[in-house]
Amino acid sequence: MDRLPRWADLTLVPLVSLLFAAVISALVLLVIGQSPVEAFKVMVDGALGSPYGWGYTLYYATSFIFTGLAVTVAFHAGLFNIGGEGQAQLGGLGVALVCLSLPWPHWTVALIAATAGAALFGAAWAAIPAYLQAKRGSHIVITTIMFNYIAAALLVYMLVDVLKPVGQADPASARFPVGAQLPALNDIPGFNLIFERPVPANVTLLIALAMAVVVWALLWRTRLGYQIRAFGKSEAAAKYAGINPVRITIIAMLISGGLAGMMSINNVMGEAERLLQNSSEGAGFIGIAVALMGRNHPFGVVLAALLFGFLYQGGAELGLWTSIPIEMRIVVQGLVILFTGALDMMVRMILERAFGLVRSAKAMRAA
Amino acid sequence: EPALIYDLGGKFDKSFNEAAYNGAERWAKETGGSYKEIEMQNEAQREQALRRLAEAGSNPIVTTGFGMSDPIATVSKDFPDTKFVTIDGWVDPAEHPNVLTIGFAEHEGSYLVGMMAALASKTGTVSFVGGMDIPLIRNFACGYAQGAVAANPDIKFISNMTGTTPAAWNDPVKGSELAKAQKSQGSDVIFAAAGGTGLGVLQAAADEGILSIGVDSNQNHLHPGSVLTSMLKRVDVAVYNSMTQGAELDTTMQALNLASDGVGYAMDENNAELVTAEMQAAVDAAAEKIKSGELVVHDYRTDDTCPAATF
Amino acid sequence: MAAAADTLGRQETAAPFAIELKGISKAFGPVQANKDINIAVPKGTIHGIIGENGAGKSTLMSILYGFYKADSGQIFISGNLTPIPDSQSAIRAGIGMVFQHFKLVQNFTVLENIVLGAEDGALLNTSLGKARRVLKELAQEYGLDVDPDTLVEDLSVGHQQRVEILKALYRQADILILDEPTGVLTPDEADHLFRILKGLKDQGKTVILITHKLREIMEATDNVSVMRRGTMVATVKTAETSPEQLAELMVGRKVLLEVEKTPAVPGKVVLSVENLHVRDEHGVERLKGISLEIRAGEILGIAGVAGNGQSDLLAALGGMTNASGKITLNGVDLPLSGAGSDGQSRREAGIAHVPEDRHHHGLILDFTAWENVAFGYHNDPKYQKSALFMDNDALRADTEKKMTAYDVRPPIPTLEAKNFSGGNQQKIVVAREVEQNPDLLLIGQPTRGVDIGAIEFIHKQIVALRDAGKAILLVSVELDEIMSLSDRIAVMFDGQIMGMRDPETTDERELGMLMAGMNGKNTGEAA
Amino acid sequence: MDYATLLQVLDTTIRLATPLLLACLAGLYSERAGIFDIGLEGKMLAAAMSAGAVAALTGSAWAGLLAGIGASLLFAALHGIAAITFRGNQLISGVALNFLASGLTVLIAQALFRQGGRTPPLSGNARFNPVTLPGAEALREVPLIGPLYYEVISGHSVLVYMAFLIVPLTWWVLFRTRFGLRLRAVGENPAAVDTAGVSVVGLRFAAVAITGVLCGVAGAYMATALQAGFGREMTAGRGYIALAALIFAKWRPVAAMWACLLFGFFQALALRPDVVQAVVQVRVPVPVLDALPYILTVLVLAGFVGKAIPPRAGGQPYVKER
Ligand SMILES: Nc1ncnc2c1ncn2[C@@H]1O[C@H](COP(=O)(O)OP(=O)(O)OP(=O)(O)O)[C@@H](O)[C@H]1O
Ligand SMILES: Nc1ncnc2c1ncn2[C@@H]1O[C@H](COP(=O)(O)OP(=O)(O)OP(=O)(O)O)[C@@H](O)[C@H]1O
Ligand SMILES: [Mg+2]
Ligand SMILES: [Mg+2]
Repeated sequence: MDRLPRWADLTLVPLVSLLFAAVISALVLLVIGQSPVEAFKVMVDGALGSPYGWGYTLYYATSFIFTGLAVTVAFHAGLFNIGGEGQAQLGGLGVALVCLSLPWPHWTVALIAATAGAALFGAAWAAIPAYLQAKRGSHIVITTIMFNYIAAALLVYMLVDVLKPVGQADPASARFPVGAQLPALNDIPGFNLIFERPVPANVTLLIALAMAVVVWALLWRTRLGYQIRAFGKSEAAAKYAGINPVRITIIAMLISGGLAGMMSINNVMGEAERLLQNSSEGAGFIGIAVALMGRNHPFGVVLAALLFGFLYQGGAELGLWTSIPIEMRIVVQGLVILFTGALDMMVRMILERAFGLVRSAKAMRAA
Repeated sequence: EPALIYDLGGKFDKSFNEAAYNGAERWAKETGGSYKEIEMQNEAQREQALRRLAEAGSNPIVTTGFGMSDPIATVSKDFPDTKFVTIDGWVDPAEHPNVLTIGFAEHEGSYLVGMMAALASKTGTVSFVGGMDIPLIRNFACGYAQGAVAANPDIKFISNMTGTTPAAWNDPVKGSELAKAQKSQGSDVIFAAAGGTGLGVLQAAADEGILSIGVDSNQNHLHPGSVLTSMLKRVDVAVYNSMTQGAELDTTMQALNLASDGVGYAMDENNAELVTAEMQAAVDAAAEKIKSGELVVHDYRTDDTCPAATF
Repeated sequence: MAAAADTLGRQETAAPFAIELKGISKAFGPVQANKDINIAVPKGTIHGIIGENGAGKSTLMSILYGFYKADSGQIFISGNLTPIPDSQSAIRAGIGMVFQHFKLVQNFTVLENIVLGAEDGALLNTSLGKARRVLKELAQEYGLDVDPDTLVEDLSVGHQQRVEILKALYRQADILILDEPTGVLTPDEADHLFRILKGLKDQGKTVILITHKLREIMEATDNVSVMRRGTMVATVKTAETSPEQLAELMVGRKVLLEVEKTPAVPGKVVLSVENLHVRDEHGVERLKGISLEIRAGEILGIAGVAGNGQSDLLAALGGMTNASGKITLNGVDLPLSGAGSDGQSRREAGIAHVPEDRHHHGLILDFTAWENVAFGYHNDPKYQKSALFMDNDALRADTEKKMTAYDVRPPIPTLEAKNFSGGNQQKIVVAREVEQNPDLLLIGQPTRGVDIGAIEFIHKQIVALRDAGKAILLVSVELDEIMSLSDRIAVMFDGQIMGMRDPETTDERELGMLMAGMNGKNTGEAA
Repeated sequence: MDYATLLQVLDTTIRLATPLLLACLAGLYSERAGIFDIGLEGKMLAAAMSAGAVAALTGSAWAGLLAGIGASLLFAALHGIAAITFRGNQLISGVALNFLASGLTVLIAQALFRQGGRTPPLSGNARFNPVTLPGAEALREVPLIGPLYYEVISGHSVLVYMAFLIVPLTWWVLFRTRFGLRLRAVGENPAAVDTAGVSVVGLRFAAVAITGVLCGVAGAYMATALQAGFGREMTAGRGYIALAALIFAKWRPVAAMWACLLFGFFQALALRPDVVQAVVQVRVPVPVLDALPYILTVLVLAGFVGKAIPPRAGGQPYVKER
């Protein structure tokens, strides 16, 4: 069988996977008696049709860039970090503790501190599974799943028993002080020409984009990144080269958890301005889809995050304006993960066949 | 065009949110108007839903559940021309003139069903399953306990709360297990004020052959012959009225009580055989006294204490 | 090739061939592993198959056993066309196979392994009972005794192999294929195996034996087929051929593995090892007190049957495993465990290491050539642009230079390692390590799976490094290679050094005795 | 804690342990055959929805059970195709199918019944109702044993008894039959099975199918016995707890039963913080009780409570030709 050219592997495989996911989603809609065309229109209109829609699409995309990068870094170290959700939740806790601890004079100062808090808490939550994987061989997939649940329980405890202000009914922290509130895109000169009304997308978007560049440089330009990738490709070879498996596993997971935690500056600090239960809204899991779709490259992750931002905002719009339940977006998410992550071989086989046909057709014409 | 946002239990919880839905449907049928509706699935969605509806020009935006108060407080400032309604929540009217807070005297309605429970109980033990452990739900429990004690001073009262997060509104498994536990402690009438969780309570009571009391909507029909009555909280009326007033909505805070028919208990063919004439007479007499002010049921929320029970 | 079949059997044995393969071809992706292979094996003979690494021997046998499916070709068993789409069909046709890598369930008992796939009914009890009886009979008949209730993971390699043979016999195989059965055996175990094979032959069974060892072919087989690069080049009667002829057939030209080198001029001691001990993760002692010295400007060759501790010695010196004892390099002690005992520290100390297994250790197949040239030396200051970043451009340029110098084809630094052939991959590894100009070069199986041209080149590099005054530790299972490259030869057996010999004064027989764990003196007297 | 309360908690334990046990045994077959399955949750959910829907439509709990099994088998087949046929990443496939189930169940239930992703409440024959075991009434008054038999052992639905009977059955199948031998072998070393002339693909699909059936029963139990209808996300992570129990039990059937009973007991306690407080004399936050199964599993994984060694070929697709 013919191998795929590199460009096809990088672009066609995800696109065809996406196409499969889209076609099946459309079939699902038909089966439940809805019009896929209408649904798509509503999604495009709601997510991309106005600055307001973009405000949400970009807001979601921001979160997904962080979690997608988190999964990516772990993947490069050969680790499947399925614990982004829990790490993001802990990141949220870090943000809340930082924001509530001081009467912050200016958001820039608060942002730096909160980012550190988010990354630290997220990383800490990844540290235990990382240590157990590296030192005791406990399968990181299972431990990170367990840690997601433990994180959820921990957050309930923190919100209900510790952070909830007296007299408040819902399990949420107090509102952050004004000095810890981030400017939304509509508050930023330049952006405010496009976004005239309040939108949830905020300065964190710029941090997310910066992190994509940082992760790229880390993975492909630094010694650490080199070691992470080498370890991820072959643990046995890494050992030969004197790359310490324990060290790399832990560092890669700390970075991954830190990135997942950092998404909380977007939703907790930038949007909700207080810590809510389940603030990460599944973004940790979407990071898996984003990383797979983005072929584990930061640039691809940014594109895939935008796509999922569109999907999430569009899906919310479906829930608002049509009788299609908002869960439609979870279906699409599942399909994308299935095709890009588990059935990639099938997609590749189909493409290889197609390429083979094209090639033999060319050869025939040449002959 | 008005809009309605349901809380986490979902539109068809057969209880609180469904009452709101019924009110909106009644308004739509009577006026031929249409309304937008959204079901919350998640804490973090609330603000987006509010903004999106306000953005689209919905007015008034009616919301159910206390969880909406805080987001409304944020969003209402950005949309001064839009009216917001929070049912069961509380938003400071001084700061937010475009927000209407509607509350209910749950303790009064609960008092009546508490009496009925005590009168129907053969074991001398009645019980309560609450949803999320918040003052609002304790107010239900407290009113219920007061009524039960009034009808039978020797009554034994058991109370369990489902949880401390909104997940407590939608955990029927836990509801039915709590009901079974209460039955094994001797209770034979269980009042569930727990949203979707309550459905599990009512189911378990029916399975176990004991009585239950529904909440918010009339839930008597869910298990005919097993649901003793339902404590009505006329969320439907609140929604209906708000929608009827439309954009001209009067935002003076409302407290709907027994006197204003905001709360009550449900009688229909499904529970006709369970409620004897004497029981009904006793309960109605108490209702009259409450309406007239002769009898004051303690509101747990005023001082966080309950004269008839401890939590 | 069909002619070969006719010259072999028919006039001697009236019976049809036990096996006849016609026109078998098989490709793995771009690799044509078998090309139009024809072979015929007379009943009741031991038939050898030889060929270089990667010649396609295992593939051909796996096809015969239904493990792989041939792209084209026919299989005849006892003269009948027998399609073998899966192993079940092969077993039904009376074929049994002992794979190069055993196919046993490690945490099953011997009995369970024997019964697996050959149960007598849906319930296990009856099957296990019967198997226990049959096993006893087989053990007596062929001298193949193993305890049926031991877990396979507790058995020695030799015993595991017996289980594999028993598995085949239990399935009443008439044709037994053994793929490189002696590679993992001690000479004693190998002898025992060949006695068993003779016994099988006497019972009328047919045996196909794949091996690299010409000596074994000459001793044990009746006929021998030679494969080269996926094709069958010849089938001859063993009695009518010689090792030299076979070697020539195998490689495709006259082989004279003489390396041109001047006598060594050893200098000061570079590496000294004292009483080195290594335990593996199961706690088994793999090195039992090794002591040796290597001087500047000499090549110390380590000979031995695979699995006698040579790999562990390389791994311990290269910083891949913990050890105890004492190692000094240029007079400086090197830590053997804990901080400073890893591969990085060894490289910094001046030890380069060409590992035995280039696919698993030496290279990252998914990395490009230039990334692989940095492998292990990624912390080297000359590859850094700044405190933070690596200098990828410099690396690429450096790689291109090395690739040209070592005649790596194609010399494209951005090509991924997996896209190079085995020989070229090995050249990349050798280039990386040799060009570090280390004080000590550890080099394991330098020419495994490498073609003649590349072998010559790599040997020249090793000798050149020696002549530049460096110390070299060479490990190879190819005695020829050891004999022709080394200035001194140490023979390892069972984690110990059996003796130190001068290649000028020793011979293969003496070394073979040492490799078998026997003291050289005694053999001399015996002979 | 008095005896009556203990019995009550144990009674709850049995009910809550049942779906865990069914899912755990389901996972056992798959993982013993070398196919990791973190999609137990999704299969249960799909089964719960289908069982709830079909039971509501037909009025028959048994029809619901069959539908649940069918839906779960469909998901199992998808996992098989991804993991076995196309040798994809088993973990990712499981994650994907969980999402798919989570979304599809709501979509379909909403399309069918328009009740916000719920199925209508079930009653009568549409549910598996409690059965009273023989002699339960008669023995009820016998001290100690009587109430135990009446309250805890008797009075569950037929699916509960089925689940507990599957435990010895699984043990027997695994260790006493040809199928079991091959199943275990294929999870340890598929090449051994292959060269022994047995189809690896066939065995693995068989195992995955059994997983589908058992998850189907687990899901149907949730919707038609434990509860009276399907509600969104009603499995609430039970698939993952079952997975945890499987690891806790080190992939052994009888140990799996004890693990599920233990985790079911934790769940029962989490429902009754008042009982816990009465026993330990301090208020234990409910989240702590909720998190206990997960914390225990991590401890097991970490090797502090005996090392859990998964089937050796677990998680890796069987590749002959690269
Ligand atoms: N499963 C496989 N997938 C892809 N390529 C393979 C596979 N098995 C063998 N090959 C390739 O087929 C060719 C023939 O390999 P084979 O194992 O038959 O050689 P061999 O003669 O047995 O070699 P050796 O002496 O090293 O055992 C080699 O190029 C090898 O890399
Ligand atoms: N096991 C394998 N799996 C995948 N590809 C393989 C495998 N073995 C070899 N290849 C690929 O097949 C090609 C030929 O490899 P092989 O080692 O057989 O080369 P060769 O013809 O022996 O070359 P050389 O003469 O340099 O040894 C290479 O591209 C190699 O990457
Ligand atoms: Mg071979
Ligand atoms: Mg080769």
